[in-house]
Amino acid sequence: MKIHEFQAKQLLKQYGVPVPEGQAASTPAEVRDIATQLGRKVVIKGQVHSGGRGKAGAVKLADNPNDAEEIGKALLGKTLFFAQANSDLKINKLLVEEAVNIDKEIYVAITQDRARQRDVLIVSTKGGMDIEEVAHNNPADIAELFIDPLLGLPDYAARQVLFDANYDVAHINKTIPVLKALYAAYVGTDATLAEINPLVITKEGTIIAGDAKWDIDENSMFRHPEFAAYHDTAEEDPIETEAHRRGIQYVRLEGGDIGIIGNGAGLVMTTMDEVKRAGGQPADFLDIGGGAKAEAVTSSLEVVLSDPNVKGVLFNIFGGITRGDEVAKGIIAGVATLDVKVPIVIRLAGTRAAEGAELLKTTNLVPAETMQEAAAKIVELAYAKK
Amino acid sequence: MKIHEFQAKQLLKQYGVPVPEGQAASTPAEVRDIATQLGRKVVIKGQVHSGGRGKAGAVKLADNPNDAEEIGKALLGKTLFFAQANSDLKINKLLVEEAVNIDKEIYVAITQDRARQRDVLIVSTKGGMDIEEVAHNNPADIAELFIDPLLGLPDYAARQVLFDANYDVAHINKTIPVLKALYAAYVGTDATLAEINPLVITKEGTIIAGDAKWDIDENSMFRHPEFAAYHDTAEEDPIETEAHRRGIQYVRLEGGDIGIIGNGAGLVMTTMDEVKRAGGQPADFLDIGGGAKAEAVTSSLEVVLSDPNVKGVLFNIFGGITRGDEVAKGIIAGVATLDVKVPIVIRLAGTRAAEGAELLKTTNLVPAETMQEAAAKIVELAYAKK
Amino acid sequence: MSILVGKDTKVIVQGITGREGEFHTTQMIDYGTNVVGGVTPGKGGQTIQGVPVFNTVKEAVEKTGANASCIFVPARFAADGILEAVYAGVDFIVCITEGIPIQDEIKAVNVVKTSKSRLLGPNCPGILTVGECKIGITPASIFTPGPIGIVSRSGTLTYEAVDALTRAGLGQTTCVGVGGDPMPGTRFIDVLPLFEADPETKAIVMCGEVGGSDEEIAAEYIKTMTKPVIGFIAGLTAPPGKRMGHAGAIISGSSGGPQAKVDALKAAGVLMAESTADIPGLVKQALGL
Amino acid sequence: MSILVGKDTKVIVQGITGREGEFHTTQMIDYGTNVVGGVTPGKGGQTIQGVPVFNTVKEAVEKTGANASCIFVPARFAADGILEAVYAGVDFIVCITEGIPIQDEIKAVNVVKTSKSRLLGPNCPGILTVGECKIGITPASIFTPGPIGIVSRSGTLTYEAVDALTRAGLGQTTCVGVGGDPMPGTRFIDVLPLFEADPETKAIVMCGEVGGSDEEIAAEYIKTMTKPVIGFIAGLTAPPGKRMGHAGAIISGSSGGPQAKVDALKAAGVLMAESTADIPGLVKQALGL
Repeated sequence: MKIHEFQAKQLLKQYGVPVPEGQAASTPAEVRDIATQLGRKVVIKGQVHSGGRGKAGAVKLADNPNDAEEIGKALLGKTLFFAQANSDLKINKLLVEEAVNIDKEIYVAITQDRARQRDVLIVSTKGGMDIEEVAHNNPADIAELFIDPLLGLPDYAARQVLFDANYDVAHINKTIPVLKALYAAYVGTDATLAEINPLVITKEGTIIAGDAKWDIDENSMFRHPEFAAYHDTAEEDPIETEAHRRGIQYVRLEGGDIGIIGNGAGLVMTTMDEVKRAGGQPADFLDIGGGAKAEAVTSSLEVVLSDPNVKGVLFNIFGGITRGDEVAKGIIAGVATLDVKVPIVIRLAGTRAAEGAELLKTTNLVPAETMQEAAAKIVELAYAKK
Repeated sequence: MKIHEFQAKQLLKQYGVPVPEGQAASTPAEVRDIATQLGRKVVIKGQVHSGGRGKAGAVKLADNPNDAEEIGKALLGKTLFFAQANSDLKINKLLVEEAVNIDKEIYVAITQDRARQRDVLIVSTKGGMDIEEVAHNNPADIAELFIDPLLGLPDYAARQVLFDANYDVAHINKTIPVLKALYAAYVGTDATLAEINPLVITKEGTIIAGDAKWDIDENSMFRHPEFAAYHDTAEEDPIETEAHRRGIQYVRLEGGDIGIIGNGAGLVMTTMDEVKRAGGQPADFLDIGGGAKAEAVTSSLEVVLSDPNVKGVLFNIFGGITRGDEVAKGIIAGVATLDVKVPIVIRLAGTRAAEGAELLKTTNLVPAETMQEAAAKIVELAYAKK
Repeated sequence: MSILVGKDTKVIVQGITGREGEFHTTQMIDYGTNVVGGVTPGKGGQTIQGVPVFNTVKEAVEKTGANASCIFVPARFAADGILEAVYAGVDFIVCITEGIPIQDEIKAVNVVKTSKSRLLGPNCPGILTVGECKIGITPASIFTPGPIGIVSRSGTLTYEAVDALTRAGLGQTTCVGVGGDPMPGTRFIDVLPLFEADPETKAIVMCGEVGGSDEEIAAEYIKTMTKPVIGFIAGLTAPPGKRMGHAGAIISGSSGGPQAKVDALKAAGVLMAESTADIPGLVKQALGL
Repeated sequence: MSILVGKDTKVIVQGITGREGEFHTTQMIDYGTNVVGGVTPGKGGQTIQGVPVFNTVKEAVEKTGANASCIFVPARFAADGILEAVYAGVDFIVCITEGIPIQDEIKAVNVVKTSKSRLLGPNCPGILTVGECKIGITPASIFTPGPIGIVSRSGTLTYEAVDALTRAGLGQTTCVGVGGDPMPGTRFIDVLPLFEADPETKAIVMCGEVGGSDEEIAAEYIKTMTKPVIGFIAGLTAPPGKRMGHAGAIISGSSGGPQAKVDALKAAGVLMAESTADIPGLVKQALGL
């Protein structure tokens, strides 16, 4: 789950990472108030889940509360294009914080390294820039440290990565506790990504987090009930939001028109691939999971059909824990209550597939023996209808 | 460094271990006030660094503030004999806290196991009793868990030790977080001993720390400047207190009369042993450490001589980093400024021993070639004087 | 005994008194697995499906001599369950549970690495050695004995592949589901050498998916193998940045894309199936049948 | 090369720019130790006593090929220094520093155990292989070559014993000071097998002291040794509950008392010296001189 910069900075502060003084504002008047309170030059930053906000025009400097309010008026409610997110995002909140005197900009991030199965701390003195670009053009400018989860981040390790990054020796000793606090925040909040870009070395020689990009592991939310308030659905696809509300694993796919429902992530992805090979365009990924009951199947069908682009739905179920008859019941119930205007092809295999097929016999739903046959049939039926 | 129960309970509370509501009092009026505030039956406990306070008469129950005040009057300023400490201790402070309804008493402690080089968590359902006695008579009633310092105390480990201790299954799930909090407190405060005896299971089914014995690692004090206030010298030997104030490793020995000064713990202990073999009674252990300067030697001599029982002083120095001439200078300076009425025997070996011996030639201090000769000489001289 | 588990494997079930734990214990026993006990703290002394329940894994291991464990406990407790199994000295730990927080998983996987235990999963269907032992939730009915080893990151997709093999008359030795998490305890690179060394296995089917680089790492090893490997990659149409159900199935930045995997495997000599339907044919081709 | 260190040992000094670090670097070099570098963060690029200084242990090891390290950094940083040396892959780590918090020490010692490194100390005088290599602060002048191995928990007491041996014409192979802390990285039980295996060592002098049970544990091993062991225990008159300088020298409760140690060692066939003055005589007796 992505959270906003102002939320991430609140968390950083709790863990002892220095952040600029500031607050979030939802109205121009609030922007003015915060600027007045800070009593100095402020930076005003649109709170959207995307990097590259400066380039998008969502970050402005204000010398005084008047200017701040004007910028607030100009930005709040405005929709801008963010290249990094590759989409138009509306600015509903602004972070108003003291402007800092930037001397140097450092890139610091912690995330997971899958190959080494450890967290990796990344430091580059080429901060402020797009790090993927630095990694591509000047890999030597990026230092990595793979963190032993049992040892955490001892002083020597933090020091090592800073020396490896050719960090200015004069600032190393005061940066070590910042890195340790960042790691503590990363682990303590169950983050999957903690990125500070830039970590600012000010002209006064202090270290402060200029920005913060923070993703939280959704599997950890039981440990952090307070983070539920951070969930901002404004930028999400509304169908995805609704699916997640129902506890359904659903991903909407741009430009698709064949709804896909299956059990098991690998099988659903493969079904998408087969539909594509058959000439169709998958509209979604939907995994009903293991052992789904009829109600969940009905609910899944409803979610897929709520996408107006969907011209046909393909069910592909290989029963293990999941029972074919249970799935069939769910589909039948769905068709009975929903106003289904598109063809539905169903392939059932494995546990109780025969019983399921029996139930579906009396319906106008189209059965298929194999996944490949099912893909071919749904593409034919969906596009024939046009 | 031993701290008092009321201090330990403040720490426990910070780390989330449940403790009874209560406060420390230094006057009977304070005792009354706290009892009034608690508004129920209270237990009043003398704050001395010793176990077995109940048997010593330093723990009393009071039904109301009047009784509490009376008990305060009776206990404050009183000196009682504590068998566990094997000494008379004066009660300067009382802990006044709510009395809890004890259903069961559990023994819980964490300390270091030297052989396994890990912390060990000890649990016994025979709480409230002297644990050394339980260990001796019914070792099966004591469960031990050796804690991997990198893993800490995961749930399964806390659960394991409770099952191993035949802990009541109904209380296991709520005791696990208490043990984890206790371990966090132990590590977080750099304790060398954390003992809760008893950990009380109340008649209401809650878990609460009935007592707390807590020793803090003196090597860790740089991490805990706030603990300096916990240092209570009231029960210490005043000469030891003064020596520690001067940064000198000094231990006073009961009933001894030959002062021992040397460099290196093993050598000093061996010198004590040789004096004993020669028929003398060592009055102290004093290690001037490695590379001591003349001032430190003088200061050490002053500490040893401040013990009125001392009838003679033996210096035994095997120079490595420590220089014989430096030690000699310190002794000469000490003799010049202090009014020394007892014989001093000096054995110098190793680095610059010859130079040191040269310096001592003009004094009336007695040289010795070997440690054994030195021991014999000081015993002869010290006891001959009588 | 094919690989990892066989007739001598003695299995305990952590979370045996839960709904899933109990159901699959029955299934495992029905398949002939030697389930010797179960663990649910506080329920020690009970009997489930004829199997004794213990309070701790240590006790279960001491009393039964178990050398394998199957974990069905809920996600918030599952990593602790893995650590407990390591502590108790279990050789082979299979964690079925999905949705474990990644920090818990990193810790558990790294603890396992420094121990003598091996971990399969989390978030995996488990392992099945045909006719001998099943640990996990794989449906037994689709298997038949034969010379094919299977290793896969996906559950139902594997069933699909196994079913196709069985229908084509191609039986199996062992089927290993390494699971869909980003930090699995066992990866392709850990399983392939076992199949390479197993005299009963003549060819290996490997089903990968988008996300991570386990397929690319495996490809390097496959170059050195003597046995044929037939490969399949799920998620050719998966868009970058979107998590496809499995926590591990996500193409992020420049890594995890399907084409790189297909290319690496092809370059290593793997016969790549474009569709699951092609797998049996490629296996026959590889074995010269 | 006797044991643990010799002519091939390449040493770096952690904390080389500190007062003690610099002084003892000179002493070590004067003895002929191959000191190849030093580490002080932020002082990389400097030269001390003709030796290059690096910012991190990893860099020092990479650039010099060092396989041993001597740690002189202050107590609050010393455990981190040990961890850093482990991380850099140093084979043999000698930590001189006294006063490390016990929790830091437990962590460091346990990390070392799961690594390929060996730790001597903390709070120890170091090690000296006569005529070849000295790491630490042992005064070199008292040694002479010969067949006696020494292992001791105490510094100056050892000097006393070595001096007595040398004066009696009994030279030494290697002198190992395991240190006075309660959780040393290397204990008697770790050193004795090395002396037992070392062809140059003919007899071993072992100096113990009150506190802990390392002597009792060693006694069990000594029963199996072929070489004679001469023992000494310091602190026969030390009272229980009082810490005798060394953090480890404390008789607590029923453990750590001197008589149990003496009894255990005697029962293992150790020739126990009642006074340090008796050590050379017992060694001669053991060697039939």
